[in-house]
Amino acid sequence: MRDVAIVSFAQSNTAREDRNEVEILIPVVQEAVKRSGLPRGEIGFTCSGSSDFLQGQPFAFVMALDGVGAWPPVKESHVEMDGAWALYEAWVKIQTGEVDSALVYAFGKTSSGDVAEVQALQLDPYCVTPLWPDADSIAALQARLYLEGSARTERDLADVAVRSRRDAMDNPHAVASGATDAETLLAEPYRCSPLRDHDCPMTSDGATAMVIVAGDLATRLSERPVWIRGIDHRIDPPALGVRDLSRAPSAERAASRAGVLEAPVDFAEIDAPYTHQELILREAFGLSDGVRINPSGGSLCARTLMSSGLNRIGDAALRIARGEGDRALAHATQGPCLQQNLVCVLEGE
Amino acid sequence: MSEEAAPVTYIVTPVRLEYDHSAGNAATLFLRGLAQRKIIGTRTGPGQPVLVPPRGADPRTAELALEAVEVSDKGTIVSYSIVRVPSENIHFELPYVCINILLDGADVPFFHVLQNCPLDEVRIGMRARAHWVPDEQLAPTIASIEYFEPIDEPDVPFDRIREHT
Amino acid sequence: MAIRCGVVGIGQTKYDAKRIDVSMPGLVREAALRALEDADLTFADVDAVVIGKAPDMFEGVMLPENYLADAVGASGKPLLRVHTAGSVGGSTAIVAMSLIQAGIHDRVLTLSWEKQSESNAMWGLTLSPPFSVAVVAGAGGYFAPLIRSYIQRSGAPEDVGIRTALKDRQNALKNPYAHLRIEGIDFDQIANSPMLWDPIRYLESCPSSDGACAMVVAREELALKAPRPPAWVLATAMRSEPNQFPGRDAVNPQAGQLAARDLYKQAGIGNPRREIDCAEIYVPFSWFEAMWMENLGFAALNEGWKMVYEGATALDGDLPVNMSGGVLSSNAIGASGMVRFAEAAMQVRRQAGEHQLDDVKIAMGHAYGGGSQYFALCLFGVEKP
Amino acid sequence: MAEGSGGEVLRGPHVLEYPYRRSLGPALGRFFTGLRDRRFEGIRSRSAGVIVPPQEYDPDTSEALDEFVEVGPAGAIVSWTWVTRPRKKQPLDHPFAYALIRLDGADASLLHVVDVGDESRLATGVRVKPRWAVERGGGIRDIECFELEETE
Repeated sequence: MRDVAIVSFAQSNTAREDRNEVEILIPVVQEAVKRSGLPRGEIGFTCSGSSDFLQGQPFAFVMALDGVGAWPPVKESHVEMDGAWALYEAWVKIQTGEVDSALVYAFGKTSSGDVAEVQALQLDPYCVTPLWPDADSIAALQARLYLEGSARTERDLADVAVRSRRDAMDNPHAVASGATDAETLLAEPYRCSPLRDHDCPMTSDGATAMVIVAGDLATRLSERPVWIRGIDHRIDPPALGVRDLSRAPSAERAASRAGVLEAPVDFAEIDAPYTHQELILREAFGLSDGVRINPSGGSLCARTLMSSGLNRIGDAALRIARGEGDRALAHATQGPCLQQNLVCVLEGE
Repeated sequence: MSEEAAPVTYIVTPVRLEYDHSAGNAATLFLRGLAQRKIIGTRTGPGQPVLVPPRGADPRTAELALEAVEVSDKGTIVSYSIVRVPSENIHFELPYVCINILLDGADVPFFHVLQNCPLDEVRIGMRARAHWVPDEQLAPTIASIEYFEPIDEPDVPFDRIREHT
Repeated sequence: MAIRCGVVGIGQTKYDAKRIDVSMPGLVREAALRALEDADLTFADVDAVVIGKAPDMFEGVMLPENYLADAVGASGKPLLRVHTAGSVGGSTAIVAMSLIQAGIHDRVLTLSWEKQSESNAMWGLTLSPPFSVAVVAGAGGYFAPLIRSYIQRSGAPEDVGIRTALKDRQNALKNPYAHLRIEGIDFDQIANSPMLWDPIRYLESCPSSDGACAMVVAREELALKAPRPPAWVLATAMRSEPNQFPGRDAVNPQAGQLAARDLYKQAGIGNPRREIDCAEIYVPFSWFEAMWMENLGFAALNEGWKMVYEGATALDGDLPVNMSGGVLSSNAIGASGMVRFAEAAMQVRRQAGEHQLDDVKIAMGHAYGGGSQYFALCLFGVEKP
Repeated sequence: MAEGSGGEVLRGPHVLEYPYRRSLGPALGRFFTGLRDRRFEGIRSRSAGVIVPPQEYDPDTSEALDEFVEVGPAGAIVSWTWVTRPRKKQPLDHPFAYALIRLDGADASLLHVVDVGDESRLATGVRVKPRWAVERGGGIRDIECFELEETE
């Protein structure tokens, strides 16, 4: 396999964007391309992730082409998934040898729709969507199963929120942050039991861009390229009533295929929109308690649908590039209750 | 055995999603311009091509194009089609003519509808002008231009507009 | 050199206005099973699944492939969902091929589909949000002016579209999967069919279909062991360009030209007209065959229409095009691009039954999407590259 | 930033709406026909036992499934959550629970709503039974909701 490194990453996240997707994307793509050290015209492949349902219009990604330098014509593809899977497709393209570099981007205006309701369209269209369960209720069913099947309590969930919000204070792209304590949070009423507001994601609007490059070109472009040592993704069956929602088998499998346990990780950026999901995923990855989790504050504190998974990978890469850790696990999820998971192992020089 | 013999073979699952849509800067410039009976394009900077309708970027350079430039509501038809199929949001009597018109001052054609022109007289190179709704009905919507209609000016030769057809 | 990849299994559903006999899982299953049976494989032999589909608004399900995971044997495996507008069926196949060429998987099931009868294609394609800055007149409303421009430039006679549609509709009578199979179709029937978006008549336009198409692609060593001869992937190419900008030629788009040149360079093809034996290309409105002949370098500028006139693109011509009846005869939007690739591969594997040509060594699959902006191309060969 | 009257960006409602019409195939056809006739049909699978609602393919092996098994009508709550402010489209207009319910004879659970008046009466394992809608034949909402088994 060719060694591929992340050489630049840029993002923008705010609670509500009034700009259109192109206007949000342009500065982010320009920053990522500038930081990569490669002229836009020399980047071999372009791949993006988004979903039409966020804005309620088909072909939203077609308009986005205006803002990413698709002239002269580019080798380009798009996945109707989180940008992390666009990164995977770009990584594969580089492995074929056809290109040596790729621009990966993702965007989403989560705030324009009622996102808790929009996500009901991700469920069984025949037997579940017509009941219109909101996304938090679906996650709460998983949370209860997990808590009642383990030694964890609602306090453990609150601890995840406290830590995430404190770490998010150093992350300008987090939408929620601040110092608080578990007691204060646990005194709040349930949003949908057993979950309270602090257990649920702060949705945000934004865009993300990243440049990845193969082999020696990466070492020429960047003093500390962040190598993608392993990357894999898997999916579990769809039916919520069939799955064991207290586990994420596809995350376990992706982690082992990506080689997570081949050496200790210094920290992990886990795409867990809900606090209980971080605990489920930490168990899936077999991470010891000493590993720092979500130094960026994670998707709990800023969740732009279709790009928050790519943001976890980007945040992890930034931290390694700054020398704050040599090996990290970065994860992205998709689908209801962690149905589909991507894991990548990042290493500095 | 069952109350009604015939099996259920389909279901209807209505979906209705409500969005609070924000137009973005470019569309806001354009639509607020229409509310004042002006057609506003945008460009990346002085001397750059004027894009109508503005979508926020000059796609060739992927730079933000938000500098407002007013263009004429007159222009040259560079392509057209006679439409005989109803469409969700166009309420003209069928058949009607839809046109790509290069407005004077703009560098990309603008798509709209032509009226008050016999179907067999529509041609590439023809001059036409916007027919606005009455002033009191002007609003930040594409409907502020009701349609385009022919004007009595000589046709523009094909060679001068070839690259736009 | 990337690892060689061959198509070892192809499956298609019957394309129809409404497939009310199946659920969405059942529809994709039908194509997936046929592809596996053609390759004499089961779901357990498949390492990964790549699914393609056009806008999810047609079915009203967000990321429906998550719900379809067990229907296509994806549990515990990687599953990717590609969406590049109309070209998606082609680009999905290319993504699947790249998983083989990169040495990541040995066998990949790729599938693309649309079940448009869950809603209605015209509604899906004319959705315009508030604050839209342009009038929306549907696909035909966008493409008809481009055809008008082509006629103006090339001086092509007005009946080129009718002749193309007649050829494709007669071919469809030799394709059991085709949606529109109009017995006794003739020139006048097409010429007299109602004009929709001038100059496009009803029988010069594609239908809206439910349907799915699947292929199994495999690594060289496994492709050689397949029960039927593989269609070897000689070259793939994808290019995209923005929708509207000063000087853009949407009639003869640069992205299509560059994709074709890249394809021919990879496959070492100097004269595509002579060296390629046949092509399945994406023609949703009849005139696009003439336009794509030029865009793909089979004909000189402004002379693509002559190939239709001289019968060059007929079944007995020197470059048969759309032997299957093409998009004019079946159009499940998400699947149509892959159907082009599959039908080209079927010609190379001598699997096309009644519409099988003699002695096909190299066949092209072509798909486009958006405002003539997204292009996905593939060349299949009898011989390994 | 924006020329002309008022600088801020235009905002307004956009509605995406369609009455999707879904053909059912063998498994869902049988399930919804059963619901119309106030019966629950599950399907036997090798990897997950009896699944409700019945699906056409095994969740793990993907093999086709065709052995239907009548289950329920009552069952036990496997997991639940409480909706304090129901949304317009949700099945009940007063606070209720979404729950995963394992019907008697089934191994997998069915997602539906439970009407019990007050959250305190709910717990994993509580027995519930269906309250059938008057008008039926339209799918999953032929079950108006579930209610506690002991209520008459």
